[in-house]
Formats: sequence, C-alpha cells, structure tokens
Amino acid sequence: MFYGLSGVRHNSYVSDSKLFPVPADRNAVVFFLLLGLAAPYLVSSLYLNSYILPWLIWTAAVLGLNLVTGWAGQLHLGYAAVMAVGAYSAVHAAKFGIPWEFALLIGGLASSVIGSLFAFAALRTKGLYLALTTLAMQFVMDWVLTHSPTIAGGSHASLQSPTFALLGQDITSDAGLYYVAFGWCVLVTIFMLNLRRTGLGRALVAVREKDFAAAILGVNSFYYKLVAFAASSFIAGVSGAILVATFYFLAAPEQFAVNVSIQVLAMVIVGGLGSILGSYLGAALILLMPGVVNQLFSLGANLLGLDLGIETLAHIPNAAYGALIVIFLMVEPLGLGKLYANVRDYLMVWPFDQLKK
Amino acid sequence: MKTKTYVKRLAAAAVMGLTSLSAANAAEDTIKFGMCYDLSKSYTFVTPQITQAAQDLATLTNMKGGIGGHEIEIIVQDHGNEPQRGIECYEKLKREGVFVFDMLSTPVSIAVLPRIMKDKNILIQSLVGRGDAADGSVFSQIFPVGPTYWGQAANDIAYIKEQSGGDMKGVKVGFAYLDYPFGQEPIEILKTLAEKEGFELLLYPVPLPGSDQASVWTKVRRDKPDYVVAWLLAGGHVVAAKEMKRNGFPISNYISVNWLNEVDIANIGAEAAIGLKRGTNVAGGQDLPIIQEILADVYGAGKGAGPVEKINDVYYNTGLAIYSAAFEAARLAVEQNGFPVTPDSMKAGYESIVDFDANGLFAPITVTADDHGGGGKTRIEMWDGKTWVPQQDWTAAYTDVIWDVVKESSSKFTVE
Amino acid sequence: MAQPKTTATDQILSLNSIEVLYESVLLAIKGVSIEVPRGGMVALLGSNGAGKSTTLKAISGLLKAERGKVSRGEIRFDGKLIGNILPQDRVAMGICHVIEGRRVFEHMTPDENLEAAAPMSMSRQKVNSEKARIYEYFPRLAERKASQSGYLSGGEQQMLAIGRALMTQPRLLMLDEPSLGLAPFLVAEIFGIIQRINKEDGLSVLLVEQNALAALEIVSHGYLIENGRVVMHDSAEALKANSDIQEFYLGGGEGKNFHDIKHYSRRKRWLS
Amino acid sequence: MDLVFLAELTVNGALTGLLYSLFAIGLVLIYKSSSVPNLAQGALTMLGAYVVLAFSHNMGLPLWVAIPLAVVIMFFVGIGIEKVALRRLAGRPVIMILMMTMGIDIFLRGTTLAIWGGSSRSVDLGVSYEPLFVGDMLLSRIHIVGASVALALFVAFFLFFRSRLGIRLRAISDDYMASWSVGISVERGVGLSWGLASIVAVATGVIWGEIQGVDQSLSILLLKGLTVAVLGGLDSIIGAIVAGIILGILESVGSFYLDEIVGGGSRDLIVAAVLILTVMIRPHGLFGRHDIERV
Repeated sequence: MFYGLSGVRHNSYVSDSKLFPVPADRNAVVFFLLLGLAAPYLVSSLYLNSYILPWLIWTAAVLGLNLVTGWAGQLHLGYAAVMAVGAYSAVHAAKFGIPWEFALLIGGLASSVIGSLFAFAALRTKGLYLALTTLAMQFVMDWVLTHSPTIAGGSHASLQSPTFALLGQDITSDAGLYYVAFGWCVLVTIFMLNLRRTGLGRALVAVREKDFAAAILGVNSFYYKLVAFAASSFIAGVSGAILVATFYFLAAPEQFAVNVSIQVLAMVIVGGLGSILGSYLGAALILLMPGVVNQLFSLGANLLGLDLGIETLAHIPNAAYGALIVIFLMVEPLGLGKLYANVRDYLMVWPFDQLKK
Repeated sequence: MKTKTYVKRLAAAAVMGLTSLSAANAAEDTIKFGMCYDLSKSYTFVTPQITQAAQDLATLTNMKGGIGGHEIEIIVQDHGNEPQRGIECYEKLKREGVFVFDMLSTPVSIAVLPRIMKDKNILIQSLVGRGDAADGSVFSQIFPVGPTYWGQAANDIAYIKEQSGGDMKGVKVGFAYLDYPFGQEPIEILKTLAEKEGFELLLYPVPLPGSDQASVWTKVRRDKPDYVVAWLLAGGHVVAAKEMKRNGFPISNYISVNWLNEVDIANIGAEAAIGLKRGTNVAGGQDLPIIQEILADVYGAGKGAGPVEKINDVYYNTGLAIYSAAFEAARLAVEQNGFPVTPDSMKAGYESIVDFDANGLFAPITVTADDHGGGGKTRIEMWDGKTWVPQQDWTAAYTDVIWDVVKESSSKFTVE
Repeated sequence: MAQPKTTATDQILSLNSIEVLYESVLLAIKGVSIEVPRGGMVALLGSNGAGKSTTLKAISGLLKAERGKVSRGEIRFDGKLIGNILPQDRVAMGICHVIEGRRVFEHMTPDENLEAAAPMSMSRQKVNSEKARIYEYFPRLAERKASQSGYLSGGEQQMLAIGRALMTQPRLLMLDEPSLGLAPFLVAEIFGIIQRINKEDGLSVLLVEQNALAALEIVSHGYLIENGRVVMHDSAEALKANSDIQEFYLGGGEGKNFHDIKHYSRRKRWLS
Repeated sequence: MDLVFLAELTVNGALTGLLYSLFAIGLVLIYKSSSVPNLAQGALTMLGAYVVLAFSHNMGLPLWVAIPLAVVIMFFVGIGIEKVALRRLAGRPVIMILMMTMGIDIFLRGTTLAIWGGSSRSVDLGVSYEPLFVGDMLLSRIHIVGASVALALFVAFFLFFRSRLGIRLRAISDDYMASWSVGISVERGVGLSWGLASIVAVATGVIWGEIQGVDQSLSILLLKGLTVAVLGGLDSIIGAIVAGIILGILESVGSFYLDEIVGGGSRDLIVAAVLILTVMIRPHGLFGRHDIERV
C-alpha cells in the first residue's frame, strides 16, 4: 500500500537502474535525509552527541566492513585495527599541522595500505583461515600500539586529537560535530548505493559466490579482493579518524581492540550481510542494547521485587548481547535488513498478495 | 535505602527516554556523585567493593544528616570498560545534574578527560588514570587524591633502601609488571631512581592477562634479585606466589602494588602468604573507626549496599578512602560557598582539604591548587597470616623526582 | 500413469505418485510411482537429471540433508508408511542406500569402513562374521583391508561401498550408479556379485543406472524416468525389446535427437 | 645463557604447551566431527571451572565428587548447545557459524559471571608447589600434572577413536552423507563430540584454574588454543599434542630472546606470528588433511 507500484514505469535503462525505483523508497530517503539535517533542532544534545553521532560514524564503518564481508564475502576480524591505523595516522598528521581535510585523507590512505595487507592474506586463504589470520593481525596491531609510545602517545597511551577543523573553521559545537558525522555517513551510503549498480559491485558479488567460477568468467578475483579491501579500509580509516576527532577527542588502544572488531562484525551480521539499511539498524541495535537491556532488567527486578546485585546486573547486558547474536542467527540469519525487506515485499503487493510464494 | 532505590528509579526513568531528563533535573536538593564503573569486564575484581563502600559511606553520611543538611546521591552505572559507553554514561549523567564523576578505569578515564576539561566538571581519578594528573596547574579538573603509581613505586624503592641499610649499591631490584600501560607506567621512574641510587633494575614483563609467568620466575631464579616489585593485578599475584614457591624465591621479598586484596590472599592461602609485602594507600583491615561505624549503623540497620563479607577487603577501604575525601571536599564546598555545590565550589573544596585522614584511614592529605594528589604517601604492609601489619610510617619519598616526571609528562598535555 | 497392479504384501517397496520439493520451491520429481517386489531386482533408468537419484534419496530419507522434502504421495516399505521416519531409522528397518560417487570413508581403512556401518546393537562376533561374509563376496577388499580407503581403486571403492551397505543388514539395497566410471569388466564383476547377493540372501535390489544395457541384463523389471516422471515401465525383456528404448538408451538406433525424445515422452504421457 | 637454563626453558615450555594442547583437543573434537571452529571453547572452559567450584566451594563437596558431577553436567551443556544453536546452521556459510560460536561465547561468559560474579577464585587440587629439581632443572609439578592429563586424554581419545563408537564419529567427520546412508545418526554424533569437548573443557578449566585462578581470563586461552589447533591441523588430536609442545617451546625460548629486543611481551606476538605463518604456508597444519579448505 505504501509502496504502490502502479503507475511506475521505466522507459529507459537509466530510469530503471535509478537508485530508488520505487517512489515510496525515494520519499522515505528524502524524509530521513531531511530528518537527519534537522536533527540538531529536534533532538536533545545528549541524544545527538552521545548516541546519534557515534551511531552514524559506526554505521559508516559498518558499511565499510559490509563491503568486504557482506559483498566480497571475505571474513575480517581485524577491522578495528584498520580503523586504528586511520585514526592514529590522521591525528598524528593533524598534530603535525596538516589541515584536517588532508589528515583524514592521509588516515584513509594509510588504512588502505595496511588494510591491503589483509587482502594478501585473503589471496592465500578464505573462510575460517582468513578469519583467523585477520584476528592474528588484529593482535599484532594491538601489540604494536601498546608497545610504541611514540605512536600511542606517551606512557599513558593516549593521544590527544587537535581541535577538528574544516576549511579553516574550528568545529566545536555539538551541531557542527554532528554534521561532520552525518555528512560522512551520507557520503559512504551514497558510495555503497552506487557501488551496487556498477560492474565493480557485481564483480565483488561474483567473487563472493564462487571465486573459481568468477575467475573462469574473466573476473580477476585477486584484483577485486584487493580493491574491496582497499576501499573498505579507506572507509574504516576515515571513520576511525572521524570517531576520534568528533567523539573521543583522543585516541587510545582500547578504542580499537579486538572486542571492537567483533562488535563491528556483530553489527554487520545482526544488520544483515550486504544490506545497507541493515548496517544502520545493526549498528543502532548493538550500540544501544547494553544500556537498554540493563535498564529493562533493573526495571523488571524492581517490579518483581528482586534484589539483583550490582554485579549481576552489569553482566546481564553481555549475556543478552551474546544471546541476541545467537537468536538472530537462529531466526533470521540475514539480519534486520532482511526482516525489513520481508515487510516491504509484503506491503509492495498488498492487498494483491497473490505474488507471495 | 536511598542510594540504591535511586539507582533503580533512575533506571526505570531512563527507559522512558527523554522524559527522564527533565524529571532528574528537578531534583537539585541533593549532592550527586556519578560512578561510571566497569562492573563487567576488566575491573570486576575491585569495582563491586568500591561501589559498595561509596554507597555505604553515603548512607552513613545521610543518616548523620548529610552534608550541610543535604543528602548525597550515588549513581552507579556500568560501562564495561568501553570508552564509548563511558562517554555515554558521562554525557547522560552530566545532564542529570552530576558534575563529580568517577570512572575507575584507565581507558575510560582517559576517554572522558577531554570532555571533563572542556565542561569544567570534576573527575575523581584516584588510583587509576594518568599519574601526571596530580599536576593541578594543568589538570585543573582532575583529582587523583592519593598517591600516584609513580609515588608508590618510589616509596617501594625507599623502603628497599631502608632495608638495605641506606645503601643500594649492589642491590638488585626486579620489577615484574603487566605488559601494558598500567604496568609500564612506573618504569621511567624506576630507571631514574636506579641511576640515582645505583641499584640494578631488572625488568620482567608479564603478558596480559597476567596468568602466564613461568618464564618470568625462571629468570628471577637465575638473576636472584633481592626484591621483586610487582605491578600485577588480582590473579596475577596468586600465580606469582605459586611461582615464587616453586622457584624458591622468598615471598617476603615480594612487594606488591596496592592491587592485592583479601581475595587474593585467600587464593594464595593465608599461611602461604605470610611475609608478603604490599605497598598500600590506605590502612587495611576492619579496625578503623569509620568501618566500625558503618558496620554498626549501616549494616546494623540492614541498610548495607551489599554482602557484609565484602567489607573485609582492602578495596572496600580504598573505596571509603576515595569517597571520604570526596565527601570532605563537598563538605568544605558547602561550608565555604553554600548550597548548591557547583563544579567551581567543589574544586575549591577539594583544594582546601588540609591534613585530612578520615580518622586514620589513610595518610593525611593536603590538596592544593597545584598538587591534586594531596601528598601521595604510602606505606608498606606485611601479611602476618591474619592481618596486615604496617612496616613503616606513611611516607612520600623522592617527591622531587616524581614531580619532575609529573611536570614533564603533564607539559605534553595541552588543553584544547 | 501406470497404477500399481500387485497388492502391497508382495512389495517390499512401493512409491505412490510422490513429489519432491527442494528448498520449498524446486519441484524435482512430479509424481513417481515405483514398486519393488520382495526379493526382486528392479532398475530405474533415465538420463542425467531425470530424477533417479532424487527418488532414491526420497526413499532413504537423505533428501533431508539437501533441504528437500517429499511434498506429496506416499512411500511404503514393507507395507508401512515411512515418510516421517528419520534416515537412520530407515536403515535400521532395512533400507540401505549406496549413494552415488562411491563416497567411502576415505581416511579410514576398509575394515573400519565396514565397522562404522555395523549397527551399534550388533554383537562383536556378529560384526566379525558379517565382515568375513563380505570379504568372501569381495576377496579384493580382504587383501587391502588395512590400507587407507582413499587410496583404493575406483572398483575397490565401489565394492567397499556395497560391502559397507551390506553391514547394515538391509532387506532392500538401493544402488545409485554403481557402474559410473568403471571399466566394463569391473562393472560385470560388480553386477555379478549383486546378482549373487540377490539370489543367495533374497535381498531386494533397486538399481539406478544410466548404463541401461548392463542393468537390464540383471534386473527383472525396469522403470524409465524423464523430467521427474515415470514415462514407461515394463519387464526387462520387454524393455530390451522396445525400439524406443533401444534407440535412446541402449545405443541401438540412429538419427533421433534429444528433441525427439522429449516429443516421445510427451506423447507417452498422454497415452498413459 | 647456559645449556641447563635452555633445557629448563624448553622443558617448561613444552609442559605449558601441553596445557595448550589440552585446550586445543576440545577444539579439535568439534572441528573433526562437524567442521565447526568452536570459538566458544574458552567460555566452556571457564564455565566448566565455575561449575566445579559451584559444587566444591558453594556446596562443600570434595573435588573428587565435584569434578565428575561437573563432567556430567558439562557433557549435557555441550550437547544442548549443539542441539539448540549449531544444528540449525548446518550447511550455512562459515561466517555465520563463526559468529554463532562467538555469540555463544559472549553469552556463556556473561551468564557465568552474572551468576557467580567476577572475582577470581582458586581451585586447590592439592598439588605441591615445593621446588622439584630434575638434575639442575626446575620443573613445575602442576604443569607436569596438567601435561599428564593432556597425554592421558590423548591416549583415551586415541583408543576411543578405535572403538566402534569412535569409528562412527570418524565416519561422520569423513563424510556426512555417507554416514547417513549407512544409518549413522550424524546429529547424535556431532552432539556427542560437543559433549566430549565440554568434558575436555572441564579438565582444562580445572588445571588452568589451579594454575592461574578461575576468572574471566580463562576464556582468553582461546587464541593460544586456536593457534595450537591450527598448527596441529585442526582435525588431528596427535597434531594438537605436537603443536602444543612446539608452540610452548617457541614461546618460552623465543620470548626469552625476543623480550630483550622488543622490550617485553613478545609471547603474544609469537603466538600471532605462528598463527599467521601456519595459515599462509601450510593451512592444513602439521597433521591435518590436505583437503582442508583453502583457495
């Protein structure tokens, strides 16, 4: 009903391959874009800066991981390490006096270079073995960070980020920082949406589905893996740098440790492999869940008159986080994005649902 | 009980979302302390005791009429040692009228530091975080009341010097440390002192999480250091104790950092631990007026914030120490500038603490605008099989050397 | 379509117009009815992809492993409906399926292969005597019983697969393309042994073959499957004599192409 | 450095390595039967130790009662995990299986700690810590005990895999379809392997718990266990034993030299390097089958 397809006709390939062929989708996207732009005037600063801003940056990062894991099918358990490379390079560059625009670029490129090392692992191995290799690389990176005071920022291992500035303007206001995150997230989203329509995107999917077969069809799978890792690492690097510049204000190794890698991967899985909308939803769910679960449990305990210890209460969100991943994989392995697509598919043909299988 | 029900009420309100903000803002007749703690990941060996201590002390203070007639509220939240969630907690509590924060986690303390400095709020950072924060001229909003790890390490050396008859030539000191920033921090100062005093410093890095020490103690056995100073945590000491026994290193020559408690002693074995030394910032045991008062008035009335057994733990005393200093600062703030307490008056309150020792709970501290550490005295205690026996008076050695390091390190921090 | 003419008690296996769906969408078999008489040997013939293997998997229950299921029709073994019985329980009832491609347990010895297939309830002595019986059928296996099965020749592996199936004490043995990729003399040897087991033990056999010529030599009855449907069934003698069969499956005729077969099938369906 | 010292490092390294093998055997059992890399083995280890403690400390039972009880309970926990969570994912891409076991790991850890709290406890097996000298070499008794348990388990599994039940499990690991076709219940077999791996987890948890105390850090053994399993070949128990010894020696002797150069903490680096190099050079490990997945 919302997605009425009647009257939608495409007379050319150009219009048929538009980003959003269904008008309802187009309207929804415009609506959310406007909502995003107006957010600083609608939402309290607490939600804007402690929830929405990190959510948008993480979404951008998740999209990057989705490029390599969801689309190219390469398991990556060292994504946080790649983000760290970008973050540290950018902050060091900015400290050196390079304008932030270029510092971000440097961060992204540095990540691309290091991230491509992961691609060489992907050339040799896949599946479980690639996952283990990238995990080991994450550990190496963690080690380097905690053992190189010059990179990590002295004996306290904290590296202050200079004030963020674009075009010579210092950005310190809540709204300003928010727009930076929003802009980056929109940019990455547009890139990913368009990637879907290009030969590159299709080649990546081909590599994922069967790299032998892709090779026979003339798809150079190594080249595309490399491109996927490089592009995804670039996104990771810039996202990491923006995260530090607009949210943490300083970089520390714990921000990019192995559990963060797992968390980003969980966002991808819960959101749905290869789903752009899913990346938004997955990031939101994983980020917000600990707080919400904690509050729900203490509320529930309060209502039932149970006296849960403070320690018990603190561990429950972790158990719930694990349970969430397990339940998702059991019930809908394709994640939130797929759940939404199911609803959408249903409504598309409603009330004429004879097309349903 | 006030503080506990508040935690729950707050949680309930927060579920309702935005509405909780306005509701919480209205309650301004109390003095609020925000404890964003790691209750679920790396610091769980210490955080339950400290939160319990803070809550009990608040209850006791409130029973006595609060601070200048105003009640204390302690708000506890878990951040799982994740910087992201620590910041969320900070931003949320900030808007609920909290301006005194305590993060008890090095990574999270570090992560909120820029925001605290920018917002001009107060960060209690006793015992964790960066040691150079004692420099009040740079870290105006940070109060690491109590000794830094640097001060503690220096005092350990001073104790060894005393034991060696004042001359450290030819003395070998081993330093076994967790190989990440917490353990690495004292290395600089130890190297400086080794040069100054002429002792030989041997470094023994222990990989995280500290349970794998076999090769460390094999080396110790061969190097035969006179003392081993250990910057390990919780289970790490237990492993060390077993390895010492195995390698024939006398446990009485083992000087632990303050993070060794009764749980660890029990795990080592009360008998096996006899002679073990610990540098400490607070007096151990329950033989302290303030603890007796809490046991009688708070737990006697069934208002304790947790199981009574947990009180018999030096980390509980540590929690009391942190919060008796904080409440003292709040008391002074109300006394000087009246109610409501503001970040500025709280800061002034802290900086006017003089010779405060919470009835013998810790060494008297005097906080000034320049020295937020308050003196940084520690002492060595020895486990005698039943209790901790002080081996010396509260001391603060090599303060000049430490301040050099503090100044040098803090000078690299710039407030943006 | 042909209706079963005999009563259930004569039949060890009867399929009544079954349909098989893969992944809930792909209809692989569209109404197949087959009967195997007790102690008889029946062949299922047809080209690649006709649905022969799927039919066997429907009977043995192995469809489950490939996300397929019997969506219509009934399968009776010994008169009992077995559609809802787990594959391992069907084996216990006496149905054993020698799957296509030999699939021996490559990292184990032939001896261990045989032991793996013996039911856990079987006594130690019985296991040993059964093994001895199988080695007697396949003397080549006895010679190599301690080497790794992955290194056996194709013929030996096929023998091992059949021997392994015999360890389960089947009453109905289903063989999926046992001749695939084997030299003619080996095919003859293996078919000879199958025939012998059938005669000596009274074991019923359902044989799936592309090599119709060889199969029709040993079976009494044959079914011809095309596109998931049985298009013809008759006695082996009659089938061998049928000119169409000769042309398409026995390599006798010339000049007709695939299109003609399709056409033929369609006409046949109309008639049946 | 003299030879005795080198020998001591080597022997103690090998003993520690065998304790990694103990952990890795659990991983191998599950991988062998179902090709599932069980990232939740660390959490199972931790849970196993906590269950033992729940019986011995909380209920006051002696250890020789508590451990068998824990073994029985953990056996069914393992079977339950397989039945509830893993069985549905059979045939799904490895990323989902990996994520599933990771989710189980997080869930088990959270639940365990929510029930028993995070402070470290100790298991007292009554092994003496008095110095034990063999010649001039100092050996660790508890490590010897642990290594013996590892070797005993190896022998036990070696015999088990030659029993009729064991042969059926091996058949499952060889070929699912063929196993089904001869009436082997693959589900039950895979479930059994999870149960056995959980029993191994109890043994690992108790021994490591005695050495380092029972707390969250038990689950961190995972990386070393995985490295040992991969180096050994993932589906080979003898591989896990040999690889454990190799990794233990590399760690012990290697870190002695490397620590001087890089300033400490090189053990983790060695583990990561061994893992990366194994995967790059010989993904099927020392004793693994050559047909293991690779590009």
